[in-house]
Amino acid sequence: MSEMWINMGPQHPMTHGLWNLRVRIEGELIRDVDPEMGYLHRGIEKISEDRHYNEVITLMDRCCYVAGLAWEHLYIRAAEQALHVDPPERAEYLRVLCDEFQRLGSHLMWYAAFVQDLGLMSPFLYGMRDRDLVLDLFQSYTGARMTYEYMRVGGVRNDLPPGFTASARKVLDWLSDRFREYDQLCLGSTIFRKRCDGLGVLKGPDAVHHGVTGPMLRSAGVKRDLRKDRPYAVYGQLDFDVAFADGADVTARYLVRMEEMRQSVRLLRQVLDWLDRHPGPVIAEHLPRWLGAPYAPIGLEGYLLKRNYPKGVGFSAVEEPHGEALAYVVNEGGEHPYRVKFRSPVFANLSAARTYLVGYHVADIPPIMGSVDVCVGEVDR
Amino acid sequence: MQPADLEQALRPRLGEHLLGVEPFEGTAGKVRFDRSAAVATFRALHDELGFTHLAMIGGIDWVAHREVVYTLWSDAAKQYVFLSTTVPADDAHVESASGVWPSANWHEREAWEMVDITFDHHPDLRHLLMPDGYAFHPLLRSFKLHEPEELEVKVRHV
Amino acid sequence: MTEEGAPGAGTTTEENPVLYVARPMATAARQFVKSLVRPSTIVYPYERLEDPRFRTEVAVASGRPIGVGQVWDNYRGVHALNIATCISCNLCAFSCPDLCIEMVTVPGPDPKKPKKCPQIDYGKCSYCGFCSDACPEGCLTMTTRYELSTPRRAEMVYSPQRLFDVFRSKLPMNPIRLERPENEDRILLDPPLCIGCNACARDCPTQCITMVDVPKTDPKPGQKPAKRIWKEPVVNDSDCVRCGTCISVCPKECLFWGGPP
Amino acid sequence: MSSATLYSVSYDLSHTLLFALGGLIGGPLGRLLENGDLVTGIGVLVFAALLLAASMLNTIVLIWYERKLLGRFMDRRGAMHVGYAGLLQNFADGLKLFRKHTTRPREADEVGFYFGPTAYLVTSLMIFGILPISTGWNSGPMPLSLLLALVIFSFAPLFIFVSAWSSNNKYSLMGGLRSAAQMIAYEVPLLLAVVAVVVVAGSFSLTTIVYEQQNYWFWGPLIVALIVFVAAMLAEMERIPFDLPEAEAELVEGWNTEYGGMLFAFFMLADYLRALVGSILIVLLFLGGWTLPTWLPGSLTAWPLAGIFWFMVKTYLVFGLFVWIRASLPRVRTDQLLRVGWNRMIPLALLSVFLAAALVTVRCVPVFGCVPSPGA
Repeated sequence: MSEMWINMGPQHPMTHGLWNLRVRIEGELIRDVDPEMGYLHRGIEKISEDRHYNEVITLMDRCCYVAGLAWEHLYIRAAEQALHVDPPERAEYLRVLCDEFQRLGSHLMWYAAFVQDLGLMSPFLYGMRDRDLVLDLFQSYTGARMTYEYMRVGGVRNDLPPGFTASARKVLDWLSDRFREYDQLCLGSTIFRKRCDGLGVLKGPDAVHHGVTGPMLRSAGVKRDLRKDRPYAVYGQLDFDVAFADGADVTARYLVRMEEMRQSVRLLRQVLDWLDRHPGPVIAEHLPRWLGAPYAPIGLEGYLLKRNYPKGVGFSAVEEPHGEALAYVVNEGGEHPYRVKFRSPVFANLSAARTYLVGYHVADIPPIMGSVDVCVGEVDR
Repeated sequence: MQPADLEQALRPRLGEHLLGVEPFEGTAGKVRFDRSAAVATFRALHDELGFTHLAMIGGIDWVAHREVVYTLWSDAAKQYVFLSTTVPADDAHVESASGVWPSANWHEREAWEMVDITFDHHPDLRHLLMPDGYAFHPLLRSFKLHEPEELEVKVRHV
Repeated sequence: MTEEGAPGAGTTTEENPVLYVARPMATAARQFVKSLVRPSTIVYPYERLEDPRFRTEVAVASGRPIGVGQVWDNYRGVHALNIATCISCNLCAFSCPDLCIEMVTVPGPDPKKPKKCPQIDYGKCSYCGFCSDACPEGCLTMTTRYELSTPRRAEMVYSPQRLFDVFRSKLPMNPIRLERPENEDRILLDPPLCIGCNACARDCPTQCITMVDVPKTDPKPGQKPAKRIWKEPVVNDSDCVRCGTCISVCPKECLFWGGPP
Repeated sequence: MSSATLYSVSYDLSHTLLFALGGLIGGPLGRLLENGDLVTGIGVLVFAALLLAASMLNTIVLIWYERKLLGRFMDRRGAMHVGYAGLLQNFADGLKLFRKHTTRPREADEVGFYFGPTAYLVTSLMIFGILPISTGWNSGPMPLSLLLALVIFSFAPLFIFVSAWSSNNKYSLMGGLRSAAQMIAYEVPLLLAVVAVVVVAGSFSLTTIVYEQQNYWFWGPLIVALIVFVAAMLAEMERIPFDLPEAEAELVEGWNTEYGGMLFAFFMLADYLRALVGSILIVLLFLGGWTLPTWLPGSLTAWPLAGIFWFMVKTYLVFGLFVWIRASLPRVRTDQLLRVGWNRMIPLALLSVFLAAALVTVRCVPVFGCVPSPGA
C-alpha cells in the first residue's frame, strides 16, 4: 500500500489528552511521526504574570491533572527562592509526602491507561480503584481530589488531620500487595510480553541527547534522578534507591515505574514516621503576608513596588512523576511574578517521538505512547 | 563546579564573547555570553564540560531587550548551569542550539512563538502550541491579557 | 518481535507460554470471586461517599478495601455564608484568583447602611479556598456539598441568600482556620495629608477606626496655621482585619500599608 | 424424544390459525385461506419470527451477561439501574440507538455504507436458523448443516470490508483490511478443526454430531481440535485478545468508526450474534449439544424443554470463558496474530485431524466415564 498520513488525535483513544500525533504509515508500518501540540494551551505562563504569587498555585494544579501537587511543589520552590522565603522543616516533609503520594497516584493512573491501551480491561479498573485510595488521602488533608491548592509560599496550607498517618500506612500496605497482582496480570502474560518487549527502544545516549528524562531515561540505563543527584526538600535525609532498567523498551519502562512505586512506598513510610514524631509549624513564621491569602491586602496594585521588596530569580528542579520538571520564576519586586517559565518533562519526551516510534507498527503506537505517559496539560501549559 | 571554574574553562575558548559568569543559587552559575559566539559556547559546554542534557530554553522579554536562558545539566557534575544571552528587541535572533542538542528543537519553537526570538538555522521553526498563522507572541510584555484580539487561523490540510 | 526497520534490543524473556496465559487468567478469576461478594464500587446515588459509614474505617464491608479516616472533613465544596456575621470587608473578593466573587447589596440591619455580601459564580469558581482562608470572621466557609449540576448557567450564580441557605442546611463545614500572622502589615497614616473627613471610619467594616482629636497646627509647611481642631483616624490593630477598605475610600490617599516587610 | 420441532410447531400454529379463520369467514375466501401453500408460507414466517425473536433475545441477554461478568471481573457491578439487575439496560440502549439519526459521511459510498451492516446482520441471523438447539428446536434433517453454517459464517469479512471501504475513513479501511486478513487466516484452522470433529462423528449434520456424542463428548479426545477451534473462534468473533480490527486504542473503533445509531446497533448485534453462534458451535461440536453425560441422573433431562435449558447453560458457560479471557488478556498485534494463525494454528489443526483419524482407526477413545461408541 502506498504511504498515507493519518491523524491520531486530537480526539483519539490513544492520545490520553488533547494532542494530535500525525503518523505517516506504509501499510501498518510507521514511516514518520509529527506530534502536534497546543490543543490544551491555556497560557498558564502568561496568566501567571497577572496573578499574585500564591494565586499561581491554582494554575499549577491544572498543569497536570495527575501530578498537581508535584507541580505545586515545583513552582513553590522556585517562588520561595525568588522571594527569599524559607519553609519550616515539617512543611518540607509534608511536601515530600505530597510528592511521593502524587507519584503513586500518577503511576497508578499511568498503569491504568497503559494497560487499557493494550486492551487489558480489568487491570485498568484495578489501577483506577487503587488510585482512588490515594485521592482519598489527598482529600482528607488538602480538601480536594484533583485540584489541591495545598502548598503556599513559605510552607503548606494546613497540617495533617489526626489519624492520617494510620490511614496512610494502611493504604501503603494495600498498595504493596496490589503491585504483585499488577505484575501477574502484565509481566505474567505472554501476550503482554510479546507486545512490549523490544518496543519503542530509545537507547541511553539518544535519550540524553533528546532531553528525555524520568522513567523513560532511567529505563535506558541512565541513573539520573533529581531526588538523588540534586536532593531537594528533604530527599537527602531519606533512604531510597533509584529505579532503573537496561532494556530501554516498553517493558523496561513498565519495570521502572513499578519499582518507583515500590520505592515511593518505602519513602512514604519514612516520611510518615518522621511526621509522627516531629510536630511543628507548617508555614514560615516570618513570612511577608502580602504573599496572598490569608488576610492579605492583595488586589491593590503597586502596593509592593512601594515597599521595595528585594528582587530575585528563583529556579527549582523537581523529579515529577513524568521526569525532570524545572521552574524559573523572575521576581521584579511586583506583586506578580515578572516571568514564569516551566519545563515539562513530557514536553521533551514527546519531542523525541520520532526516535522511538518510527519503524514500528501502527498497533505499537498505543503501548509506546502509553509507556511515555503523556500528560498534555503540562506539555501545553 | 563553581562559577570561577566555569569562567576558567570557558574563557580560553570564548575570549571576550564570554561576558561573565554570575553565581546562581542551586546551580553552577549563570554564564552570560555574546550571541555571536552562540555555537562556540554550546559546543564548549556540550563537548568540553559535559553538559549533555539541555533541559529548557526560556525567553524573557525585558521590553528593551530579550534574554534567552538555556538550562543545562551535566550527568558527571550533577549540576545545572544557566546560559544567558541578550538580544535587542528589534533584532531578536540567535543561533539555534538544535545542532548541538536535538532537544532544543521544540524549546526553540516555543520560545520563537511565545517571545518572538528567531533561532537561525533551526530545522523546523514553526508554531508549536499556537495555531498556524497566529500573528501574536503571547509572552511579550506588550501582549496584554483581557484585550480582544484578531485571530486568523489557517487550517492545514494533509 | 519487531519488523524490519525497527531498532532492535530491549527486554527479552521466554518462559512457558501456557503458564503465562494461565497466570493472568487466574489473577482475574481471583478478583472475580472476591468482587462477587462485594465489589469496590460505591453505588453513588444510593450510597454516598460522605456517608458517616464511609468516613471512618468500615473497611471491607463498605466495599472500599480500606477506609480512609476523615476524608470529608476538610472537603472544599460549595460555600456557606453566614450573612449575620459577614462584615462586608471585601477580602474574599480580593483574594479570589478567578474573579468569581462579586459583592452585592443585601438588606442589612441598618436600612441606611446596606450590607455587601459575596455572590459566587460557580461557573468560574475553582474551589481553591482562598476566600474562606481570607475571611477574617469565619463566616464564609466551605462545605461538603458538591452537587451543582443545573440546566441553566444563571443558576450557577449563588446569591448571598442562597449561600446562606447552604449555611443553614447544617452541612459539615471545613474546620480549617488559619492563624493570623504575627507580623502583619498595618494601616499607617500620612498625617499631613489627612483632612479628617471620617470616610475611613465610616466605611470600616469592623469599626476599628476611631477619629481622635488632634491639634493640628501646621497642616502644610508655609501655610497659615488652622484654627480648628483636626480629627485623625487611629486604627485599632487588634481588631483590624486588613481589608484595605479605608485605603480605597480615602479621598486624599493618606492611608497606606506599612509595617515589617 | 418428542417429534414436535420448532418448524412443526410453527406449521401447526399457522394451520390452526388459518383454518379457524377460514371456517369463520367461510365461502371462497375462507377456502382460499385453507390453501396448503398459504399455510406453509405463514408457517415459515412464524418460524422465522420465532427464530428472530429467540436469537435477538439471546443476543441481548448475552450482552447483559457479558456486562455483568466483566463488571465482577473488574471489581464493579456492571449495569444495574434499568430493570432488575440491569436486565433491561440493553433494551434501553437499543431503543436509544434505534431513535438516533443515522448519519452518513458525505464522501461515503451510499450503497456499500448501508448494505454492509445490513448484510452482516442478516447473514449472522441466517446461521441461527440452521443450528439445532435441541431435539425440538431443530430445523429438520440437514445433512450438511455444519458446512452451511460455516459457509455463512465466513461471509462476514466480505461485508465488513464493504462497509469499511465505503465508510471512506482511513481507520475504517485499516480495520477492514485487518479484519479480512484475520478472518481469512483463521478460517483455515477453524475448518480443519471442524474436519477433525467430522472425521470422528462421520457426518456433516450437526444433529448427527450431537447424537454421536451421547456416550462421550468430543472435547476430551479432540482436545487439540478444541483449542484450535476456540482460538480461531475468538479471532472470527473479533474479541479480545484478537479484536484487532476494532482495536480501539489505535483504530478508534476500527471498521465501524463511521457508523452510529441503528447501523452501529446492527454491527453490535451481529457481533454478539456471531459470538453466540461461536459458543453454540463449540457446544454442538465438543460439549455434547443438549445431551448430558450418561452418569448423571436421567431426571435432569426428563422434563420438557430440558434440552434447550441444558444447551443454553452450556452456551453461556462457554461464553463466560470468552469473557474471562477478555477480562484478563491483552490484545495481540496484527503480525503476531497472523503469524500465530498461519504458523501455529494450521499445523496444530492438521495434527488434530491426524489425531482424529488415528482415533477413528483404532476405535480406542479415552473417555471420561463413558463407554466407547461403536458407531463412530
